[in-house]
Amino acid sequence: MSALILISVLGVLVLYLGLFDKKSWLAPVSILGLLGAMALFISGYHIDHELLGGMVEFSAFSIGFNIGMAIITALIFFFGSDYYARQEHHVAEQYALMLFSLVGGFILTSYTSMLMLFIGIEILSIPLYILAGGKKQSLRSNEASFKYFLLGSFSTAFLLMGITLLYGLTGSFHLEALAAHMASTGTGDMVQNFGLFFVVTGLAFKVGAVPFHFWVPDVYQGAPTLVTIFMSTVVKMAGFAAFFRFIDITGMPDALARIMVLLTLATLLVGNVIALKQTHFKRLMAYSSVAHSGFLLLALLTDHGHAAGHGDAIGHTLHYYTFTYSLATTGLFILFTIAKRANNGAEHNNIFQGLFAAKPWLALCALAMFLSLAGIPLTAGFIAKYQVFLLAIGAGWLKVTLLGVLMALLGIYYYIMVVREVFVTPEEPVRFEVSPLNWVVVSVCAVGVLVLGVWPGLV
Amino acid sequence: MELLALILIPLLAGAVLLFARPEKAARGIALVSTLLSLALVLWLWYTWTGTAVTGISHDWVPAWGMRFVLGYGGIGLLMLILTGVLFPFIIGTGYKQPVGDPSLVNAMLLFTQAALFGVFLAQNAFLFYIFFELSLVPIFFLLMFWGGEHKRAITVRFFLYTLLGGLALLFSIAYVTLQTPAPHSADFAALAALHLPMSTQVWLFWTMFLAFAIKMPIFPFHSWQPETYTMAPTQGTMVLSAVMGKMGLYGIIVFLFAIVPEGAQHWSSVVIGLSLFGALYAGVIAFRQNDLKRMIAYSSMSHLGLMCAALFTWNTYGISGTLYQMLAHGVLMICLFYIVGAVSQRTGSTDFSSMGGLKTRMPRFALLFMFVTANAIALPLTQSFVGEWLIYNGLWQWDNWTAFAGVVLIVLGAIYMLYAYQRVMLGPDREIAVTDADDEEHFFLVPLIAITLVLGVFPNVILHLVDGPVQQLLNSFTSLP
Amino acid sequence: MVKTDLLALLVPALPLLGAIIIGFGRRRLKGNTAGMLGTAMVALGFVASLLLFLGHDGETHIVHLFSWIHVGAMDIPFAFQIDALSLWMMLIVTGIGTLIHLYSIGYMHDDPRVATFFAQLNLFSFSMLLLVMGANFLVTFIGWEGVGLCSYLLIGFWYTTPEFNYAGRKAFVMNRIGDIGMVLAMALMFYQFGTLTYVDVMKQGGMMATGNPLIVTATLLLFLGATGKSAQLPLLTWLPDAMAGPTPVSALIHAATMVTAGIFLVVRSSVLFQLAPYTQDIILWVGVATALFGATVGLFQNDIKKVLAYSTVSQLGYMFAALGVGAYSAGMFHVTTHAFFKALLFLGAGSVIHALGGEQDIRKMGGLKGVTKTTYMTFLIATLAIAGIPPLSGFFSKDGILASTFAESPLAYGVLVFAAMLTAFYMFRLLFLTFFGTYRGKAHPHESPKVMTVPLMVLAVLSAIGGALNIPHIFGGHDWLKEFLGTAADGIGMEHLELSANTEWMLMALSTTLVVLTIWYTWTLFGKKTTLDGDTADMPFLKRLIAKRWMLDELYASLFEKPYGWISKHFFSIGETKVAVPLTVGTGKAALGLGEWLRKVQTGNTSFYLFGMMAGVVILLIITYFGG
Amino acid sequence: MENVMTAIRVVPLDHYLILSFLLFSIGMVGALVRRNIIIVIMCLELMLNSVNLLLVAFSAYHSDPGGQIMVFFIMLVAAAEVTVGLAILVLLKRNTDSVDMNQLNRLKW
Repeated sequence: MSALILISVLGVLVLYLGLFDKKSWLAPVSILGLLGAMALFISGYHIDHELLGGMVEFSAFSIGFNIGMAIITALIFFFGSDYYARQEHHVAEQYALMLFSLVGGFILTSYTSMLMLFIGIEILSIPLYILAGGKKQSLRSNEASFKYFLLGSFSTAFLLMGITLLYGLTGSFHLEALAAHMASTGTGDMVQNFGLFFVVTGLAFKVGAVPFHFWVPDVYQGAPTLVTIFMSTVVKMAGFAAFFRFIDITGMPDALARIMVLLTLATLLVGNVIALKQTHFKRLMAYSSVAHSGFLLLALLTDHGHAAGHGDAIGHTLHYYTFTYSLATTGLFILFTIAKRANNGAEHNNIFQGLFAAKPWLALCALAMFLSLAGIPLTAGFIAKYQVFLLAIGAGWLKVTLLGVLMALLGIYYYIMVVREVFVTPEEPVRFEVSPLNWVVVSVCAVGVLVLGVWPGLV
Repeated sequence: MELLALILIPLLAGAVLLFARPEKAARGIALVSTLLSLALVLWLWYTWTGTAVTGISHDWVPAWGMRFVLGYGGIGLLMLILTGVLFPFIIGTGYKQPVGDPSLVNAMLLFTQAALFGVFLAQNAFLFYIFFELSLVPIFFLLMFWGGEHKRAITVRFFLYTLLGGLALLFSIAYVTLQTPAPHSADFAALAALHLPMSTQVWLFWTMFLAFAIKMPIFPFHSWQPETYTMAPTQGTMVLSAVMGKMGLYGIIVFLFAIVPEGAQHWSSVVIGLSLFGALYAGVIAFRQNDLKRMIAYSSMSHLGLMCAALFTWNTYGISGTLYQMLAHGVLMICLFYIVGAVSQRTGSTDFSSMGGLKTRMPRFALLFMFVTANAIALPLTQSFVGEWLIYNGLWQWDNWTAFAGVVLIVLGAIYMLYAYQRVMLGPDREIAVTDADDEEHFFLVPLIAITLVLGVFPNVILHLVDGPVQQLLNSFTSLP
Repeated sequence: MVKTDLLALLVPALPLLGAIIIGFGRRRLKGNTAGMLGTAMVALGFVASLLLFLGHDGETHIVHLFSWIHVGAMDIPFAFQIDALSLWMMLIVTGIGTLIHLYSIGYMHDDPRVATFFAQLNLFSFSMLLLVMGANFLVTFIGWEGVGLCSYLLIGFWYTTPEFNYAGRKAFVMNRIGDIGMVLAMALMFYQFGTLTYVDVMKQGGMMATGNPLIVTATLLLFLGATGKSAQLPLLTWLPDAMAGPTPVSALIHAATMVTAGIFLVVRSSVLFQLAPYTQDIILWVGVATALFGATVGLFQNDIKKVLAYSTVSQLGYMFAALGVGAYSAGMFHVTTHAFFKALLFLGAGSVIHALGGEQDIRKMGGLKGVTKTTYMTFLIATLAIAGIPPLSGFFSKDGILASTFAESPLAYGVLVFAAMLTAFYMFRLLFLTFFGTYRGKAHPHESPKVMTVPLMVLAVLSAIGGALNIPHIFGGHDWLKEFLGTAADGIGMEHLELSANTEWMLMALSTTLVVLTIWYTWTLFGKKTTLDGDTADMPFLKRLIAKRWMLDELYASLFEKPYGWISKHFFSIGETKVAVPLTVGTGKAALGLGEWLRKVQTGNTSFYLFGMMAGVVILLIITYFGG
Repeated sequence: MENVMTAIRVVPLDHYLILSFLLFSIGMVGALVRRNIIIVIMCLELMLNSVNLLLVAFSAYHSDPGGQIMVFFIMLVAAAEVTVGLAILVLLKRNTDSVDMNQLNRLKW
């Protein structure tokens, strides 16, 4: 709780800093705040205490996710101090909004009441609507933010409908009540199934599962890169945490399982296949994020037909997967920004050309992170995928897993195509300016990915 | 500990080359490192007592049966010897036939060697897989940077094709690991202990075999091989054909025979059919190739097909023959591709049309080539003969007509090898300005030829190494429920 | 015993040593040193074999060197078997070898690569000795393949001529086809007997019943190998082409020694063949057919070496016919005498070619008997010998074969006698056209140097008196060679020739008279006057067919070589480039195409997105509703 | 307060369900078919309010205040959302002189 308050207050504080335009202080202050929050989380680790009349509960699971999100946000802020260096006004708002959105994320990882689920999603989303439109003059940015807003509210409506139906069944928003009710009725009636289904729809939208993924590529492309990072990392972590909490409490009845399978298959297929032909880096990363959602859904799927307690393994897998994925994504997007500047604004995959010639170390970092996304051994991405496969096979989803394996191969293809660019030496050498801070952040991400790949036990 | 050193030596040396970039000393460093590894391998061989050795056994992620276990049995030791002996030559190739930045090339080669040592030392399926895949990454860059025409497309195709197999293998490993009693373990020992039901083995066999069939490659999965071998830089082709192809055969022994023996027996006739057909198919194709390198690529495919077929004959002679042939084939491929490199370096292309009548101007080279050719067509008292003789015995004991199909290869081999030799060396002098083999090339080829002949006359040195393990393997078959 | 081991080791070791020294020192050895060295090595080998021969006590003596291949139950030693048979072959190989080496010093002495030549010749001697001395099939096989290699190298010795290289490859590949039989036979026998050592195989095989299918298969496979090496139908077309090699090579490899390896192999395992009557019949008729084939083709050849080549084919046919009727000693006897006079013929031909500066067409020769006296005299002796004129060696050996064949099958006998007449015809045609009449060429003939003529004389003597080795009883002899070899090859022990003395007399008289008549007829054709065949085009059909060697080469070319090339080409152009690669590439392309098509779904139109989402919801709803 | 409850309970629950489903669908279809962004936003509000209606009904039938509290939250959030949405709309209007959704297809494929 204290952490929530801290971050919220921090947001307000940052706004005030902006008021007295202390631009240079923004990043340090926010990061300090985040560190404080982390400290609070860690101090409260393993102490399950309920808040807000039991509507929020911090467990090991949620705290793990929270710390992960905080770390990623901190990394983003480190990058931000350089990213916003050129921008004069309204920088503070960006930080503040991200902090607010982060609070939403915290709530999503730890809600026990569907009311909080709704609130969390909104707190997470609304700032993002604004952030996506951060570049006021850029039509693309406007369009991105508008599409995000429209589709977002549309899905929110479904979510609410679902929550309402479930409320109608149980007479309470509390998840335990729902669990109890489902345990009593067994497979459950139509209203229950519809209710579950609508809620899942709302969550599937947040994590960008097909067919609710349409916003992902457009918004990723249109939004400012920094916001894209935030969306593809923190939002994904929060989204899957929320998704898992909900799925796990329901125990996933067959009706729901059928839908989840379809979502998984569709997401795996569409995400990977479309990504094959993407030449625009941000869109590529968008589709790859959809693809990764597919793998994560596969992990969620294994909750079906399992007694409670098996959930922990899934939760841990999700946490490991999303966190390592976020690390790699953050680093790559930062490199992307660097390359974009070097190629005066181009955003295609080939802007990475000459990176190896100019900055070998960064190229190797890029290699590590790409291979991690592709799931090549000794990187965290590999361990993550392997865990998912283990779960899926263990739960007996052999055929779905085989499809996943095949899709992983496609994934390797489109990442390798970019890796190939990284190591191409163009005719006239390209000059990459890298601020030391970015260099550090990228290195941290790359090394982190490798270290977590060798010692998966660390997370 | 020395097992860990075996992996670390090339790894560190490679890292040094990669980051220090010593242009001049690069090859020297690489050579020294490979020679060190060789010395270490020979020492292991010298101290080999005939019992399997487990050097390091360390928990990694117990939950998923990931353990860091290094060790070797007779067969593993043979593979270590193969890798240890061949890599100095692969590095040495760079002296006379340099490609690109020496420090980078050699770094890649050393990383590959480290990964290969890992593959042959790993006693845990998961560890095996990790090294199995890692060995691809440096090769990928080797081909990407210093390949021939269409290198970008072909490399990616090769990479994906092999990874397809790899992922299928990963799937199988995950599956079998979960079959072990909790706490799960992916150690080969544990996996070999579980007797999966026949229904499972029947399909699991293919998900595992795919990986190795592509690696070797075996007939329907071979389409990446000729173009990759042709395009790759000489050293890359050497690594692929001489050592990496053998990973497939080794994998068959440690995975299929240990984990899904009934499945392997169930499918053995199919596999033998495919392999032999592929062998004959490639042998026929090799005859009319217009590119020396591609022709050798097909010949290699033909040899590997024969080996794979013999492996599945389930008898002493087939398996020991294959194991022996692995070494012989490795040496042979190094020789052949070195010769290709040397000739094309002089004539400027690997195409036969640019060669012919070279013997007049390079008689000493022609002699060396003739020795290698003799090995390639498995004349007695060369290494290959011993292997093929055992292989044919194995095939005969499996089935007479299969043996006949296999033995036809000695004719096909003679046809394409001698034709190739003629098209390169013989015929009227075409006034191509070429120099004869210099001392450096002799220094490279003569030792290899010496190995060929010595092991052709005294094959028991190696055969004794594998005899025991092969017997154990066969006993485990016979003791199947 | 130690002495024997040492000598036995020396016999092959010396030529090998020579090969190594000459081979690697080939640039430093000047002039005739290479030749001298090579000859010396083989000569010493001959001496060693002679000592062994003299010290031979009729016992089979195994010289075990080391265990060669040892896997599981397979333990194949690297060992030599010293018994009458191997000793006899060793004597032939080293003896004739020495003479031919000597001869080559003169013959090759202008060639820049003379050292290489001698190195390869020595290597050949080494391989051939391994072949005959091996104590088990596999060691024999070493030599078997080794001689194949050397034959390949020496046929293509003048490598700048593509035809020669082709001839070399042809020889090797055809031998390899035979080797399929060898390898399979060895695999079978190992599978059956668990060993490949001759003694044990024969011991175990001997206990099996006659006509046992295993034995039949094994023998047939072995015979396949033999047909390859010994140029029997159908694998004989390589031998005439092999004449591309230098003439001494033709004499040593393609007349005296290597081509008789097949006969040696059969005699070596005569026990098995004795138990396989079917195989023996096949051998008999293959032999007869080959003898006839060679003899007929020999009739109208105009290349002096080609004539001799076909005559070799024909004579080998005789030998196999002998083996076919189980007359192993007769076969070996003919091997011996044939080695004498055919080597002599080739060397003589070589001397002629040498004299005419490389001319090989007998239509451009004639009247040489005045110029090259020694050559002529020796050549005449050899011709008489091969024609089977008593009391020359050929008479006895050929008669032995004819007699034993008659005992088995009079028909075969008839054919062989006819072949004998043809032999007489083409040999004397050759003789007359070469040495009689007037010289029709341009070059200035001259007699060859001593180093070449001395071997001729020695061989002439041998061809003349060689018959003494095996004088049959009816001449008061007592088949010495048969007795001698009988100690080694048990098959010879089983020989039985139940022919009354009169029958034998009659047969001899018949064949001899027929041969003499043929010679007289030939004299009328080519001796008194000179009749030359013009172009093959204007010959009568049969003659043209024969002159074109029964079109056998063309047949094989269109039946095997061309189709194989075609298959090879199209396996690649269709199987690989049209199927295999497109399949893999196509899969990738398909995936990419799907991607390209799917990304079009992302139209960028928000209403469409909403619609898509709603469609998804509806579909999933339906599934929830009806699915459960 | 009680009589309000009873008043609500007069109408059977199914009717509320059907009505709010109808409203929800209307809003959904409207959002799909209309091009004018403002109207689309209104349709979204309609969807949310249909949910509110249902919530109130449920809370009445369960006689549980939670539902009504939720309604307040929804109103609040909806207001916030619309604020943001309209702000974005204003931006759009400024940059591209239109409020037609079909104008927005720069980002695609």
